[in-house]
Amino acid sequence: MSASDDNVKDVPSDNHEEGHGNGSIGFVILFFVVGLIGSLLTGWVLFPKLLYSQKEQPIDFNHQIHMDAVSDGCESCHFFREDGSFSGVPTIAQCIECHEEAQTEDPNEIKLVQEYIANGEEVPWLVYARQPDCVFFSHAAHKEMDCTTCHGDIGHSENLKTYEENRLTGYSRDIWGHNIGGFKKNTWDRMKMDDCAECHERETGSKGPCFQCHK
Amino acid sequence: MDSALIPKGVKRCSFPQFSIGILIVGAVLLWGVYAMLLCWFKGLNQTGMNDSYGFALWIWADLAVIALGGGAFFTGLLRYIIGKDELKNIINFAVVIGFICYSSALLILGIDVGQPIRSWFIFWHVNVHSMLAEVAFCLSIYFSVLAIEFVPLILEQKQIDEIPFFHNLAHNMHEIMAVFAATGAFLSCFHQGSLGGVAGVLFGRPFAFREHLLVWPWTFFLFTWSAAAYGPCFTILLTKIMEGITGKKLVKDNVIDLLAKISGWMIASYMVAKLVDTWYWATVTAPSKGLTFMDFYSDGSGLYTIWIIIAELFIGGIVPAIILTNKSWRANKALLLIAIILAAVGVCLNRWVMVLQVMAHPVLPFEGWFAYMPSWQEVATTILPVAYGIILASLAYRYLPVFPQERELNPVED
Amino acid sequence: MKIDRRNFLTLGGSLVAGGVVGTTLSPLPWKLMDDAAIWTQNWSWTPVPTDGKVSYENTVCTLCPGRCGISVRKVASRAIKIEGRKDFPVNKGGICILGLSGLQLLYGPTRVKTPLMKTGNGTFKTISWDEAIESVSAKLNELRSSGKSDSVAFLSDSDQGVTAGLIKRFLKAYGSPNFISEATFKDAYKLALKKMQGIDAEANFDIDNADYVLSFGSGIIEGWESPVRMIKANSALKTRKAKLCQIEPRLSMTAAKADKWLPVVPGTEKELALALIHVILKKSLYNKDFVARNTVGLDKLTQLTDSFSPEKVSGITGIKPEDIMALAADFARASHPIAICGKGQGNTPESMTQIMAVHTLNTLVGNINKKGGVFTVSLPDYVTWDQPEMDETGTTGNSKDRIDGAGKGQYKDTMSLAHRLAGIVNAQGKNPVEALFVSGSNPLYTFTDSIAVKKAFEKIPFIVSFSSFMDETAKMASIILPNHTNLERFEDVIVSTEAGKSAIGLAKPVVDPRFDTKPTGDALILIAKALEGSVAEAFSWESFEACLEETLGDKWEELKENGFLENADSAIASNNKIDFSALTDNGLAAIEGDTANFPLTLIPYDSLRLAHMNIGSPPFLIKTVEDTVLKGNDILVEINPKTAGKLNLSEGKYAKLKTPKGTVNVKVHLFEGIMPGVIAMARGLGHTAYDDYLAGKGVNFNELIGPVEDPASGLDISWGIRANLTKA
Amino acid sequence: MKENHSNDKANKFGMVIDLDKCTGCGACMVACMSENNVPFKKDESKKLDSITWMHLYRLTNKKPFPDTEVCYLPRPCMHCEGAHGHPPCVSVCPATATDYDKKTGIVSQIYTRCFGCRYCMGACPYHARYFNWWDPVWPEGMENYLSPNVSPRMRGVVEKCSLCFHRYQLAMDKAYHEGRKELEEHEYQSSCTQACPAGAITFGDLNNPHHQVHKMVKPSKHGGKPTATNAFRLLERLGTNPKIYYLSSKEWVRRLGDNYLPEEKTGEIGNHQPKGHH
Repeated sequence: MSASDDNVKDVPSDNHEEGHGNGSIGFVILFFVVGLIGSLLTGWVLFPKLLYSQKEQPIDFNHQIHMDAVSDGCESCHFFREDGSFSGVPTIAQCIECHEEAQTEDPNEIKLVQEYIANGEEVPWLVYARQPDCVFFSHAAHKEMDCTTCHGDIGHSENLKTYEENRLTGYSRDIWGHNIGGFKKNTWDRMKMDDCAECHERETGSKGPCFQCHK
Repeated sequence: MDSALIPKGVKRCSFPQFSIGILIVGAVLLWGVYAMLLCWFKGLNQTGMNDSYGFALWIWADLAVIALGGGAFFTGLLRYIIGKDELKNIINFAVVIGFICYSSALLILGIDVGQPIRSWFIFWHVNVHSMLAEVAFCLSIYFSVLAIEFVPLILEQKQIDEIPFFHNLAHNMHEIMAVFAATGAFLSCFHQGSLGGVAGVLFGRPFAFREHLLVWPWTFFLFTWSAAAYGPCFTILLTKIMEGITGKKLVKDNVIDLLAKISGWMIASYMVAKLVDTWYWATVTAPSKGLTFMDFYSDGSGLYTIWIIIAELFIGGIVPAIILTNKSWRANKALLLIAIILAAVGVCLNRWVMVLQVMAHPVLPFEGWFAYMPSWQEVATTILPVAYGIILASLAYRYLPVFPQERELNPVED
Repeated sequence: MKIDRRNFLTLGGSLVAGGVVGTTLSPLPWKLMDDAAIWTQNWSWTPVPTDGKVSYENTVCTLCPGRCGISVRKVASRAIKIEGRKDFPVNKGGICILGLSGLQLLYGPTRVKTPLMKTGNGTFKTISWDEAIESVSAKLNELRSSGKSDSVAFLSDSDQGVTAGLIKRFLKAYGSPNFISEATFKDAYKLALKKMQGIDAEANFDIDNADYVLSFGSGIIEGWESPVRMIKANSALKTRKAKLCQIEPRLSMTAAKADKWLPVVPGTEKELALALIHVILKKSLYNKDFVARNTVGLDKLTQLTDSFSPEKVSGITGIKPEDIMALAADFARASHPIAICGKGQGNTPESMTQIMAVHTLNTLVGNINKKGGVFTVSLPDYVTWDQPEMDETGTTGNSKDRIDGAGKGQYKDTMSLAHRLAGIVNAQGKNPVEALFVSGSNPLYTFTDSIAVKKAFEKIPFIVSFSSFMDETAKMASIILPNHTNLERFEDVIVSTEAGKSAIGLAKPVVDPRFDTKPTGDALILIAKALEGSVAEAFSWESFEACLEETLGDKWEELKENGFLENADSAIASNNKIDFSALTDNGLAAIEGDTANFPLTLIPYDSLRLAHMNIGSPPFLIKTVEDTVLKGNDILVEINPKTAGKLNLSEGKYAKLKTPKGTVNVKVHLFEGIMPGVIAMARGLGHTAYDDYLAGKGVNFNELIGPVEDPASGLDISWGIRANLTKA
Repeated sequence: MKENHSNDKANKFGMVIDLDKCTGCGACMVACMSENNVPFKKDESKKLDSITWMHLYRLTNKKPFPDTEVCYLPRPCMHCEGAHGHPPCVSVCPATATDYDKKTGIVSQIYTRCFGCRYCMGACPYHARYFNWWDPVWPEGMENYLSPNVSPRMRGVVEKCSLCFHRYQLAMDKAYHEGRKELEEHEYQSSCTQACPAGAITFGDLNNPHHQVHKMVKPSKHGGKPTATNAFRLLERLGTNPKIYYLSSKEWVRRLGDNYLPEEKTGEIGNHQPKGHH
């Protein structure tokens, strides 16, 4: 502001001086800091709470138990088909192979058998890694890599975590990553296009053409 | 009724009279808004465009208003950088026109894209090689510059001006306006040029394609040059219309004469460049693609025949250039008026040709010319900015000291 | 500090400034921006197709008589694409446009989803299969007990295969002689072979190996015979540099791709054929050895064709005498020449004279049962059930005359005269048809003079349709017993492959039935069982599939596994001599209408992009139809610019098309490739049934034309009609 | 690590279409629509707002009866290479929604990135790009046949032939699964090629002298101009450097493949270098 505000009649000049002087500068700073902290809290703490809705999986699943029971690691259930396509989340037909009858007292297993297997219905899993329809991902092209590179150590988890669904996009929070700031520590923390591009750039020298990952 | 808002020392029509005028134009505006909403909610099937006519009336309107609005940057350049001081008496109006033209262009672009809610991808996922990206960037930045240039004028409004802060702000902004004018001129060179480049880079379209200089096709330079040349004519034309409507002289003849003279010489020099370009294109570029000059003017419907290039280059170019460069002719009010009208039509025709004829000309040898008829929705949305422009210009004229010489030329008798 | 306006602004400003800085440093705007970008890409109503295991299932396409092997790509349980089957002997990997669109029929909105019954107010109500079978059998019992079993007629698109066999068996046991099937040019050719050689054989044209093809208007690449096989054969002609000469008044695609196109005045093709025989005989260009060994009646033939000199025939056909002579010479001198006929797709019969003349041409060059020639084969016949035991009603009913007059008197060799149905029902006096069953056929659309057909159908008290789709005929039915679609059912087919070979194919379900439908065979078995007595006894099978399995016997397993069985028991039919004297001339082929009121000749044309038989074109087909054929809902009629000039008609303008059968509004399309004085209209449009993608578009050619009987066979050989086209 | 990949031999997938064999039957059009989830409307007779990635043009020699001749010309996206991988349509896109893949030679189109400015359509001289003027709607039930390999588009975006790139991807999946990095010629074929009953379309790698396409047209090393008799490309002299080649024994057809000054001979045009954004 300029010092030439002197023809403003209803503001006494001393008050004016004070307003820009020692007394109120503190208030100015205070208000600035309040605004700053308030918005930082909003952005970092409140915003993610508002952005994501919490959803529970239809039944809980213990990867660890299954991992112990199978011989072929992740690929025992998440396998490649003969044509090189990836089976992804197992269908009920796969579950039936072992769970035609409940093998334990576990309420989740009982629910699986009674509600889904008995009725021939698929379990409506909420898939943490689900990408938009326009995304093409070839598991076969990445088969040399460890599953954990992108999916993390989910294979040894004992429970399925709460599925946090982005209210705006409808996709899981795991795509953007748990850190709302988008910072990642591990390769599996985020699954955005930039993360694909980053690795492609590093490994192949280019981010690749559009069609490599889009359909 | 609104006398408190009207600038000092000038006379304005009565408020009811003004309101009725605004209401009438407002009705047209609403019609345009309705059409705009139709396009947004129902999609571009509301238009007469098709797969062969992806660019049509709207893109023409965009190019035309930006060329016509070119008066703002060029007058600014002349006033603030070259130092043609007389032009301060018309620069305000030039800025208002520029603002209207550029905001209209942005609005039309917002309707023209198939996915308006994604239109910001042009910035978010920009491809810097695209002429259209260049257009979008320069256009939006220059629009901000125009808005800044418009601000001091608004601040000079009687009531606002009474607030010392705004008064001083306006004053200070005037001081640094040269910086904005320079920025504006710089940006304008690029977006006007890149609008020309939009057509000129199309090497799949021999009608549009032009040889390149550096990374830009000739049309890049021709568009910038023509906008600078023809823009001021449009500023003069609108001033004349304003004078006609208000029944008052608003700008002194020497100001108009200066601007007209500069415009005349600019058009003349542009015409030289354009004719050389046309000649080279017709005799070298086109034949290298297996096409003769007349192939481009063989439209069976009669629209794109040789008359269109005669109209553009001769009637809309050479004729106004001759009139405007001749001192005694441009002093003749009727001839001046004819010249500026022809010039405005000429530049619009050029933009039309560079958009619609490009689309109409068959590229595949076994195709015919493509026909296009705009739908009412397209026409309405194209008229929408005109209505909006009239309203904004009227408001500006009524409440802002747009013409500094008005008071002097039209002393109010008490 | 005193809070005044000024302070308020300052402090408020500070707060906002802090907020702006903080927000910028928080993820909120950036994350929201990113999410917004994704949000703008999500269109909730844009379908997201589900993924799953991909599998391919082979079957045979039965949408047209071509019978191609297809491979259906599935994702989990959904069929998502139809492709040609590479190892199938008919199409060898290729596929036609209709076959490709099959999924639009399977998943489309025009399916009949459950049995339906017409109610008093003309709408349909959903009924169960039990109710449906009950209603049908009640009606049949009623007719049977009142001694009117012969008033039941069954219209079928085909008389081959197990389903047709079941229908025939049903009628036999029930007591009606009225099994009516639709005739194509192949049926007419069969009849000609019977008349000339006394054999029951099917003609199989080995275009695949010919080196000169003389085609009298056959749309070899437009769906004639087996579309894909013929298109492949045409490509092979190009590769071998073999020649194709096309004779027809309009530049069809076959004509355009032919080495030579000879525009002929429509309806004078047989005169041209006779003139070619004339030249071949006169110039002694025929295969004397073959003719001597295999034919009789050469003198009669010489006598008959004597008056068909090139000069005279030139005046009739519009083809120059020297062209006729050159054509005859080219044809006769080729090493594997073949002459063929059957206009367009060959779905309508040709006159006996025409066919016999063509067969005579083939005989004269000795190219019968030889590579690149015409093979006369008896097709594999595995439907060898014992005759059903008939009760008294059955015996009496079967001894009655057929309602269409086929199979006796001068038409004793003609199987059916389906086109007569409308005339019989509409005739004065008592309607002889009390109940009509329609299977695989859509007579309301495909029969000529379709307006009269509709009138006739309105008079038939009880109509049962087996259609999978709500077609024109189904809409008029009293009861619909919907069949599975071709991709949901078993169906046995007999296919012709090159060099006179045949194969049996088996279409099998590739997806689970989508709706409450049943194969027609099953419906018939259920109806028969409900009728009890001897009819029920004749149908001891548990189901259609069981019947199929039993009938095909040892072939069943292999057919189920492979989908086809090559070199099936087809054989060259006996060595009876070919009697040229069977060929007689009935004079110029007549068409309806006088030249004064109807100065033009209207002919139809066929295109693979428009299905015009029992299947309505799915949306994909209509999408490929050019805007010179259909524009909006208007059909365009092709006319030579010269003729159009005389009539003051111009491109794209409306005109009124009038024939003795009806008047319609059309648009005009100027086409240099059509003979002056002739106008042509696409077949396959003008549906009133099906969905919005088909109904109401254009005009049904059959509305404008009426049946014309060939005196020699009784078959409907109408190929065109006189017409008038005036500015609208 | 970079070297491993960048040394991979680049493919240049393209087609040779024999117009003598093409019957205009339309199977390629529908094979494409069915493979690529192309929508349809109730009225498709306005051909300029009808999406047909593969389009059949009907050419005539314009001679009067009875010398008239007609020939169909199937037109997929030409997947122009321009000069050094700069097709006419790619550099104009303001939002990077399309690119040229130097590894396969395919011009992509990303529907979710496109915001519908239609500049690429104006840039393409072949009308190979189509705009979704309407919201695609499948009648109830028909969404069942949609393929998961190609994402359905929404209103307001541009789409075009992808040379069935997803088939390449799926074939590569299989190859990877079997431990290979190269495809056999037959493993990747476009849907139209596979369907064509006339066998008029041949698909393959133009860079590979063992592939049929290469043998049929013998593309020149620089700029790809065909050197085989009867072979030509559409609008060769514009410098778009397309990867779709045509064969026709008819001179009038070949002449209609490009613009010629009256005195110029068909096929004999100067050695124009491909154009493109440098």
